[in-house]
Parts: sequence; C-alpha cells; structure tokens
Amino acid sequence: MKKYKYVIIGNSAAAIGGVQGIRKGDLENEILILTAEPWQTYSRPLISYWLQGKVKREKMYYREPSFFTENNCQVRYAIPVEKINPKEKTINLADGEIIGYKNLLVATGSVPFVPPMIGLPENLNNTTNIFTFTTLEDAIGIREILTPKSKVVILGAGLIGLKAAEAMVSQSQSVIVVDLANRVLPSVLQEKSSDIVKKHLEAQSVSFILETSITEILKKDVLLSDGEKIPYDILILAVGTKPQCDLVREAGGEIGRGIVTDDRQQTSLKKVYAAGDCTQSLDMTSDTQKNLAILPNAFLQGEVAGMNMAGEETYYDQAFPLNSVGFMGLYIFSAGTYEGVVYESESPEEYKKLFIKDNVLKGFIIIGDCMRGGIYTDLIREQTDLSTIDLEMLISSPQIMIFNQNTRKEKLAQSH
Amino acid sequence: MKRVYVNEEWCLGCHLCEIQCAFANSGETDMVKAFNNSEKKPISRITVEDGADDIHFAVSCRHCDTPWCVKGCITGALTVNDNGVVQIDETRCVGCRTCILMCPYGCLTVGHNKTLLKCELCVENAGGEPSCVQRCPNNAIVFEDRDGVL
Amino acid sequence: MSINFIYPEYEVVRNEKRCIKCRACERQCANEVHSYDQEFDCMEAQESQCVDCQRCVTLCPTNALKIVKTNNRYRENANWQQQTMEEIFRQADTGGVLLSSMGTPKDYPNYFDKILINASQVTNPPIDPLREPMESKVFLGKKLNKLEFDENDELLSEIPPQIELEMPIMFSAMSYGSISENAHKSLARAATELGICYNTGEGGLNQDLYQYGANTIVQVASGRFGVHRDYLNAGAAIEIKMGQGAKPGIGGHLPGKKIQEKVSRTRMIPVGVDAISPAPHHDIYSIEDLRQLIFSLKEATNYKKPVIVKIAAVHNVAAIASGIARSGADIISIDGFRGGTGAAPTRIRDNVGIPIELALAAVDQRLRDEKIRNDVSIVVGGSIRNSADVVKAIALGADAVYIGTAALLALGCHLCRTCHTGKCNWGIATQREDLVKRLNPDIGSRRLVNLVSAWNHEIMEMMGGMGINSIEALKGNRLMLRGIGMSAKELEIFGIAHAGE
Amino acid sequence: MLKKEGEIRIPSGCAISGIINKTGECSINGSSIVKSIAHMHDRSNGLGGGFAGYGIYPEYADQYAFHVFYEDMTAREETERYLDRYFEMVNLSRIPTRKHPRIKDEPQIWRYFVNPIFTLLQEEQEEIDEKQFIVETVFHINTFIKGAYIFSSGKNMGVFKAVGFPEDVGEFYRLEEYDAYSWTAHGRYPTNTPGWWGGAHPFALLDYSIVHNGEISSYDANRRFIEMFDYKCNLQTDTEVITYIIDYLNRKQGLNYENIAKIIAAPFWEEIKRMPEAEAKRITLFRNTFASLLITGPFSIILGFNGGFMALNDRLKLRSMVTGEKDNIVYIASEECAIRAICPDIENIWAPQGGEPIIVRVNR
Repeated sequence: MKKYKYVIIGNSAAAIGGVQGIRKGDLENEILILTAEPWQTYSRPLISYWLQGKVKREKMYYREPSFFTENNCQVRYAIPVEKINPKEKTINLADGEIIGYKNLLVATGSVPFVPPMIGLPENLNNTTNIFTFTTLEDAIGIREILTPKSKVVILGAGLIGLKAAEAMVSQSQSVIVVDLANRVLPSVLQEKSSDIVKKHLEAQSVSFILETSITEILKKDVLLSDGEKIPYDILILAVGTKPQCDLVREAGGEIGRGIVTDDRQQTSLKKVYAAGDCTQSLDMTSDTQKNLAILPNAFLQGEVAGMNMAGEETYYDQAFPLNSVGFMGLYIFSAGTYEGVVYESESPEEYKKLFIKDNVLKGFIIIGDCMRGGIYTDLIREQTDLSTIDLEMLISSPQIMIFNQNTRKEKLAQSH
Repeated sequence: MKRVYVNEEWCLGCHLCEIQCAFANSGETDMVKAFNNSEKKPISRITVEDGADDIHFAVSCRHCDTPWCVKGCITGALTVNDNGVVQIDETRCVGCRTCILMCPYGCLTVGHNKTLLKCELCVENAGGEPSCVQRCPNNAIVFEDRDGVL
Repeated sequence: MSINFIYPEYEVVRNEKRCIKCRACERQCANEVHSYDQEFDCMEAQESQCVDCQRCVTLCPTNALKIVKTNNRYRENANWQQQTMEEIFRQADTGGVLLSSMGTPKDYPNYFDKILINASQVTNPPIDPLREPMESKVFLGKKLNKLEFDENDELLSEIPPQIELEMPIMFSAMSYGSISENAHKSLARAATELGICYNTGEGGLNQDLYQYGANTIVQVASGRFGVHRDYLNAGAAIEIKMGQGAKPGIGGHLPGKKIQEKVSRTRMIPVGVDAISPAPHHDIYSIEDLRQLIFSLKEATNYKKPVIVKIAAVHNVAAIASGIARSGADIISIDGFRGGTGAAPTRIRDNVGIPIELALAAVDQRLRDEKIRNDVSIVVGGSIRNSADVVKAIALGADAVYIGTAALLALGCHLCRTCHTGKCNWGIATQREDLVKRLNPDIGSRRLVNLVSAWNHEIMEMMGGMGINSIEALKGNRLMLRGIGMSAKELEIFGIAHAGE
Repeated sequence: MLKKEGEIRIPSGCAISGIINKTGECSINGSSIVKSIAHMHDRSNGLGGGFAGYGIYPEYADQYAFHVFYEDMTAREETERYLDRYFEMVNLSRIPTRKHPRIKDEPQIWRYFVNPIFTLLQEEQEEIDEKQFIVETVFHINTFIKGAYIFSSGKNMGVFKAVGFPEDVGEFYRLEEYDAYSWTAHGRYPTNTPGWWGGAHPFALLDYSIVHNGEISSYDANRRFIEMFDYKCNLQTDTEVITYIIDYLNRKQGLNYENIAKIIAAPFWEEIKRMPEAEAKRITLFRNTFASLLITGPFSIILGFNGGFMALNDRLKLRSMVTGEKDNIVYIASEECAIRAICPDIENIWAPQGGEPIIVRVNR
C-alpha cells in the first residue's frame, strides 16, 4: 500500500487552494490528487463563457499546466474514490487500490440538484438533449447539438440558469427560463434589483416564465405547472446544486448543510479536512451556517485546509456570500446579508443598496459598473466600525478617501 | 520588495500619474497619439482621489501579500510573479469582476476590452521605475521597499 | 475707471493638436488662467491673469503649451517704451507706489561678465580635481593677528568664533513668511547636507528647523521679528541686517495675508497683521549704535557666535565697511543692487545702489589699505548667477558668496517676479497650503544640493585650471582676473589688468 | 617693449641646488656649488643665475653686508649719501668680478659692511627693531632711489647673481674665492624678460635667501595679504613674496621653520582629519589664521638663513627635488645629477614628499 503525506480528493478550486496552502508550510512531500474527471483542473464558471465562445478550451485551465509538477503533485485522472477509512487512514479507489494518507483533503465540490419530475430520465447521461450545467461535459454536450434553430428551455433563474441563458441566447432561436420563484436570481437579489436584471435580460431576448414549475418532461415539450406546454430542443435543469458529502458521511463524518468543519477546515474525522462547495460555512454576516458554493470561498477554504495540513495553524472565519456576475454587459455585485438599515440609490447608471447594522456594513447589492465595490466587501470582511469613516461618501462613492488620514496612510504608505 | 507607495502629504492632485500610466500602457510611443488619435482614450491603472481640504492621493494596486483578487479569481488569470507582482493574463480574463469585488482598495478597473486592467508596476513598460513614479512632479508616488517599515 | 489700459502681457499659446485635455494646467494654475470648456471639449485661457511662471508649461505632459510675451505694442519710442508707459497707466489707475519682486531686470552693466579667468599653460601645471586633492573649505570670521605660545612652544591661541563652510557658498537671507516653510526646509536640509549655511532672514526660526541650527544663520533685522535668546543661540552665526541690495534705505512689508498661524508664532506677531520692518533699526542711528548691538548680541550668545553685518552696496560702501570692521563685526555681508527681494518699490530697486562687483573690489581693497582685512570676512551677494561668478568674486577678495535667486531657481522659481501676490505656483513665495505643498523638501533639498555641488565641482575645475588647489589661494588673487571691455577707471577699481596685458 | 621684473609678473622655471655642512665649518668652496648647478644647465636659459653663501664674511660677521647694483653714478651717490646718514660704514668696495665673455651689461656692483646708527632717544625708548630698520632701508632704497637695488642685506652671508647661466655667473663673481658652510644656487628659466640683474635669484632680505623653482598660483593672494604688513612686492616675483612670507612668519610671528612649512605648504583637510587631536587643532589654527599665506602651484625652494636652510616642496609635489647626505654634508637639488656631480658616492638619496620640509641646522 502506498502512503502519502497529503492526499486530495477533487481537483477544482478548493483542491488547488489546498495545494497552495500545503506549499506554504511544506515544500517537500509529494501531494496525491485524485480526481474523477478525465482532465486537468479547469475553471467551472468558465463553461458558460466557453459555450458562448468567449473563451477557448485551452484557456480554461485554472492553473498553468506546469502547476502540478512545480508543486510536486501526482494527479490521477478519472479515478473516483470509493471510500474513506478514517481509522486506518486509508482510502479505497474505484480500481481497487488502497492508498494511505496522513492528511486528507476532501474537495469533492457539489453536484447539480434536480427536483423530481415526471419524465425525468434516470440518468441524464443516457439522454442527448437534457442537461444540467455545472461541468465541462455538460457544456460539450450542449454545444454538440446547439444550432441557431434550437429552442432552449432552462429550468432555474439562478446564477447557473442565467449564465446558461446568456451563453445560448445569441446562438439559438429562443431561450425561455422557467422558475418557481417570483423573480430572477432569487437567492442573490431582492425585488427591485431582480427586476432590473430581468428587464435587461428580456431586452436581450431572454424570456421568463416565473412562479411556474415544470411538472412533466415530454419528448419535445415540457408541461408547466400552469398547464401550458412549451417545446424544447434543449432542456437545461439548473435548479441548484447540492454539496457532495457522501464520502465523509459514509465514513462517519458530521454533515449539516454540507460537510461540517471547524475553523481550521478539519472535519469531525481526524486528519480529514474539507473545503469548497462540499462544505458548510459560517456566514459571518448572519452568523448562520450555509453552503456557500462560490469559487473564492472554495479557494480560501482550501488554502486554509492545506496550511493546517502542513502544520501551519490558520483559521478561516471570514466567510460570507459574495457574488460578482455579469450578464451581457450588466454587472451585479452582491455580498453579505440583507438586514439592517437600508441605503438605496438608483440612477440610470447604477442601482445600489447597502445594509448597515450596528455601525457595520452587513451586505450590499450593486448593479452598474461596480467599480471600487471591493471597498464595501472589505468593510464587511473587516467589520469596520463605520463611525470612523465618512458615511456619506461611502454610500455615494466608495473610495479610500472615506477613511481618516491614519488609515489612509496605513493602506497606501505601508507594506501589505 | 519594492512597491508603489503614495505620500498624500505631497500629492498635488495634478492627475498626471493617471495620464502617464495610461500612456505607458497604451502601446503608443507618442502621448498625443495615444490620447488624440484613437477612438478610445487609454485608461489609467492608477486613480487620484480628490477630497476636501485639498487632500489628494493616488491609488493603485498594492500588490498585497494576501492578494484577495488573486485568491478570488475564477479563471486563474491573476497570478503573483516571483517578485510578488500581481499580474493579469488578459487572454484568460473573462471580465467577471470578482477581483474588483474582492479588492479592498478599489484600485482595479477594466479596459476597453472589458478585461481587468491593473497596475503591474510597469514590468513590461518603463523598466526600472513605474511610470507614475518616474513622472510624479512632487515625489508623492514613490517606488520603495518598505517591508517591515511602519 | 472703466477702461483697463493694460493689455495682457503674455499670451498662452496652446497647440490644440497636442493638447490631450488632461487639465493639469488648470489644476496647477493658482492664477486661474486655464479652464476646461465642457461644451466645446477644449481648454481655454484667461490670459490677463497669466504671470508667465511657467508652471503649466513645465507640467504639460505633451508640451502643448508655451507662454509668449505679447507682441501687441503701444506706439513706443526710445524714450517712452512700453514698460514706461505701462507703469504710468498702472499708477494712474491705482495711485500707488509700484511694487516689484526679485532683482532689477534693467540692463545695467554686469561686471562679472566683463571679467575673465586665467588658466595654466606649460609653465605651471593645471590640477585635475578628479585626481588631486582640491579644497574648498572656508572659515568666516575674524582672524587672529598674532599667535601666542607658552614657554613649551604650545599654542595658547584659540580660533575666534567662525563659520566653517565646506564650500564658499551660502544661501542668503529669505524670511519665513516671505517664502514658505517647505522652501525653508529645503534650504536648511540642503545646507546641512552640503556643510554650508542658510539664513533665516528676518522672519524668525520655525521650531521645526532648530535641528538644522549648526547650518543656520539667524538674522536680526529692524523689525526684530522672532528674535529671542534661544533664537540667537540656535544658529551658527547671527546676522544683523542693515540693508538689502534690492532696496537700500527701505524697510520691508510682509502683507497680513501671509501671516498665518505658524508664521505668526514664529515671528511673534498676531495672525493676519502686516509685518513691517522699518527702514532703519530704530536703535541704530550711527556706527557706535551698531557696535552696541553687535556686542549686545555677543553678550547674549556668550561670545560664541560670529556676528555678520549685512549692508546694501551703496556709493560709499567701502567707508561703511571699514566702519563696520572696526565695530566688532566678524563678517561683513554686502548685497549688490541686482539682489532679489520678495517685494520692493520698483523705482528703488531699479535705481538705488551699485553693482556688487564694484562694491566688493572697493571694500576688499579699502580694508587691505587700512590693514584690517584680517579682522573681518567678506560675504557678497546680489546676483551671483553661476560658479564663474563665485570664482570671480572670491578672486576679487570675497571669502564666500550668498546665493538667493539662484537657490530659488533651483527650487523651481521661474522669476515671474510676482512674489508679492502670494500666489507662487511653485510653492516658494506663498503661504497658501495647497501651493506650499507643491514644494516637496525632499526634491527641493536635493536640487539645491545638486546645484551647489555642481558649482563646487566647477569652482574646483576652474581653480585646478589656474593651478590652485585650495580656495584660500584664490581669495583676493586678482592676478587671476582680466577685464574685457572695461574702461581704465573700471580696471583701476577692480585692481585688475585688461585682457591681453 | 619687454618689461622687466617689477613692471610685470614674469613666470619662470628653474634649477636649484644647495649644500650645507652640518658641523658649521666653512669647508665648502664656491666652486662646488657652481659645479653642481652647472649640471642642470638645461634647466636655465641664460637669463639669470645666482648664489647665496653663508659664513663667507667671517671678518665682518657682525655687520650687515649690503650687496648693491647701480645702474649709474647718480644712483650710487644718492644711495651712499642715504646710507651715510643712517649707518656706520665699516667697509665698502666693489665686489670682485672677472671679465666673462657671456656676462654682459653688468651694472656697478658694490658691497657695504654697515652698522645701523640709532639715536640715544630711540635707544632709551626701546624703539629699536634693528632688523625692521634694515628691511625699511632696503625697501626705501629699492623703491625710491632710481637705478639702485640692494640684493643682499644679511650678516655674514651674501648673494651673487647676474643675467647669464649660473656657471658663468659663478665664474664672473670668482666664487672659488669664497668658502661657506652653506651654499644655495639658482639657474633661471624665465619666459619673457629682457634679463635684469636684480631679477635674478636668490632673492634675499636680511639673512633670508630663497632659491625657488616653480610658479606659484597663489601669488596675488599671498602678495595682497603680505602687503598689509608693510612689505612691498616690487619685483612681482614668487621668490620675493615667499621671502616676505617667511620673514613675516619667522621674524614677526616668531614661528619656527617647521611651523612655517605647515602654513605655506599646509596639510590637506583630509590629512588633518586623521591627525591626533592636538596636532589637528594646531594645524587648523594655522590654516585659519594664515589662510592667505598658503602657497599653491608648483614650487621647490631652498630657504637659506643664518645657521641652516630649509628645503620645501609644494604640497602636491609638482616640482622635482631630491636630497642626500654624506659625511655631515647635506645636498639638495632639483635633479640627482647635480648632487652626484660633486658627491659621486652620495648616500641616502631620496625625494621628500610634497609639503615635507627638510630643515638642516648647523651645530655651532
């Protein structure tokens, strides 16, 4: 049996974060990466851009091809892991091999969540025109059959669904988005902001059927909950994702809204760490546990896990929801929790809503060019006491000038 | 490592650093051409903030030791080179602006092609010193090693 | 008066093709000459406000700007020239005394330009300062006439209080108030780095600058602004200002708007009140009164500081200097009539006094004739423009020179000669905070150090050419000078031969 | 028209040589120094040569020996009338010379051994500064009596000089007839002079005599300073001003020759910085007090005085000068050949550094 000091299951952002974290404390020992996918790490959010033709296949890698050799990683592709044996500190691979680990990082990510529907095939792989939209395989499959005459129906007006809509609207005859919610991006935006986005997308020829669900999938049509029947050539099921917790659950690890970890990213199983979409995180802005399936979060968690695995004690306690997304020239920033005193402003160029509670910025939504939005993010992240800054300026135009002279000096005249 | 630092005490708010930065990264050899000959004026990667009481200072990428932008980058287009310079590979940027959302200094912007535009310390331009530093008329922008200096 | 007779003196010429509308000119002009027209997307200029300070020209990144003197002419003639007429219009307008800044622009003879320097050929080797030692250190102050030894041949004598300078150049008096804090800081820091002295002028010494005391000359002038015991003891020497080359016989007037909080504290006068220095010191109406002040100051400083007496170069300067040398002064500073000023009545500046070259030659010879040249050092100022002027001044007999205008030029001054408006775009002759900050002392002091070091290099080169390897062998070495295009009388006053002789 | 010394400043290159017997015995015949300087013939151009001998007048050792050039009888009559009034003349005569084919246009050359006369009143009031009186007499005659020039005025020493090559001058003055404990010699290479006998070297005042090779660049700074102390640089030559400087520092300031060397060829500030504190303080005081007496530009000098001599180079050593010793005799010359010519087996030959004085005092 081969034994490795570091074994990572998964090969996406959290895994890469793990590698970089490990290398902050250990430049020697080899890292074994096991991935069920057949290819090198790519950036999952890029699939919509690839489908749209805005990025080339060879530019989709998340890290340079040399990354793994430079970091002394052994990557085994297309090898699913069957089982974790926490007592023995071993894992069983699908091909029967057993591998020992000293530190294990579970970065298995998430899988699409597909609600039960009549007519839904048992296995989507066996169909040719019904897809989820989270992997490159999904995108490849869609592109194979997408033609300018395609009628596309997308179930789900969340981030994934709308990115899919954006990718396909100019390459198809029609795109119709169906969602049970009464607005688009229901988990990210509120009514007003949601409406701006919807109108923008509608102006770009995306159609919406809201407060409606698909009750049955037929061969060429879908049947909606309001009884209407609409035709499709391609059906995309983008209702949401769910964390991939099976390995840890089966090994006896604690699971909540994802794999439960401490603030060092260690699961309830000793020497088994977890990071990324498969985990549950504490949203610092609402003090609640959430499954924050967003890329920056995955990387940061992976990095913290890796550092701890290599003996560099580090904590991750600054998680909160954070999204930057653009749809056909319209940019949307959102972050944190929408509670507290609201400061809202709207102009033809920009819509903005800030949430301040107990003199701390809790969350915001910005639609517009979003420049310098990171200053808001930082105020949330650092829980900055807003009484020391120029609030009026903060609300109208975030900039370093909002801070007092000493803080400005710290920020601009000192090493970071 | 050497970084761009600003001394607001000496910043006059002339905004020439913006002009010099935009020019240096425009690819043109003549400033007039860069600004007056093209449809789109070149964009600066450094921005001067003007406040009340004649306070001015320029803000550009701090090249932080903990670069939130790099960690948040969804494509891997943002990297840190061996000298600690945070660089952007334009060909891999898809313009998602996550980096802008992550940056605590508000010092990132986007170019005419919608991809990220940021200060790279003129690594590919002036050589030696960043253009904003070289041309600042009052030494308000300096290129120094202040690591460990408070 | 409804008609303004005066046509704008300058024209702003903007090359529209080159202008990129970055608006740096607009942001940098305290006179508000430039503005941006949104509607036409172009820059405009209000030329009547322009003083030709060249700030905008210098900062324009595309060299799209130049300022030219207008070629609009009155119907002038040799007698009634444009300037003359304009001054009359101005006085008819305001009824006031005309004021000007900096040294006289009039075309009086500049004798430095009529003096040539010698060099060695064949009989005597030139010295290469890069290969051989070359010394420029000077001491200013009274010299002992006789050394005393004890019975064991050990020296008993001590050197009297001196100013020790690494090179024979000092920054002349410019007061805090007339120039900015950053200008003073630049001067102080440069003087310290160069091992020379700067001079506070009559505005007292800003508390922040006491640290540069060893390289500071503190001035006591007729207004006695900022004078107290700590101040007197703070510097390397004390200068009593009796007169100024640009305005002999005239006092000073610093407008209240330049007296902000810090200036007020330093000068020990209320904020916003005009600071007026009387024409005479009201306790010095004759030479014996001067002697009293000199010794009062020496008492106050325990006889540890040399005392300088600064006078303007006037007709009988030699006799006056002789009197000062006999009054206990250690150093006489003579300011020629081309010297600068923050503000002076135009008529005085342009008509009163004599050139420093003549004053120096006369004073040095007079003190030697009276055998008292050793009792005082001579420092001259008033338009020392370059290192050759320094060499000539020293060969004529000066111990060191004061540079004022040249130092200001190094700091960015472009001689627009509107110091009195208080809106100096270069951050020098102003107290407006947004303008003061334009002069970063890091840059200012470096430029001054560069300038004076460059001059010192040149002085050494010229000395080396003459085969001289130490500045003291140049002092009064008039044989190294020849006149060119001078009358016999002029040559006689200078004590030099004509070129070719 | 060419101007002579005193009307214009004339730069010149030169040869110098000096011999001294440390025992003080007048054992050195004039022919030796002539032979020595003759070996540096090419360092002269025939426009001046001269010698100074110390200990040559043992029988008049207590009188001042004035050597005088007269251009005509009137000058001589006027001078003698003047001397008569203030001095007791112990002896007067023409200086013996021999006809020489290359020595032309000789003036009348006279020698007086004199004692100054002071009034009783002056003596009582202790106003007598005999040396100052001699100096003033020399200045008076040289300045105001046209055609008269006192070129030697010390006790038991004498200067012999003329227009010509030094070896010819030596023969002309019959130097083989004089024995001295110390000799200095000079061969002159002026660049523009008609050749005036008074302008030849050594230059002497009282018993100081100077032979000098070089051209000092500090001349006018030195001159204008020293003239504040009642010296008149009539000849405008380096030798003259150096002589006055040394007279001033030695006689009037009471400084010894070691200290004088530190003033006229002062150590550089860089060197002073490295000196022990007390020494640095002393030199700094010198440089401060006598700044205008620093001599720059190339020079090598031999300063003769009663009882010794001092040789000194400028502080950059821009002129050659070597020294050596053999059997109590010290030799100094611009070139080594001039020493070897008269002392082939010279020992310890070396070149002093710039500013390093070689001071030899005889034991008496």
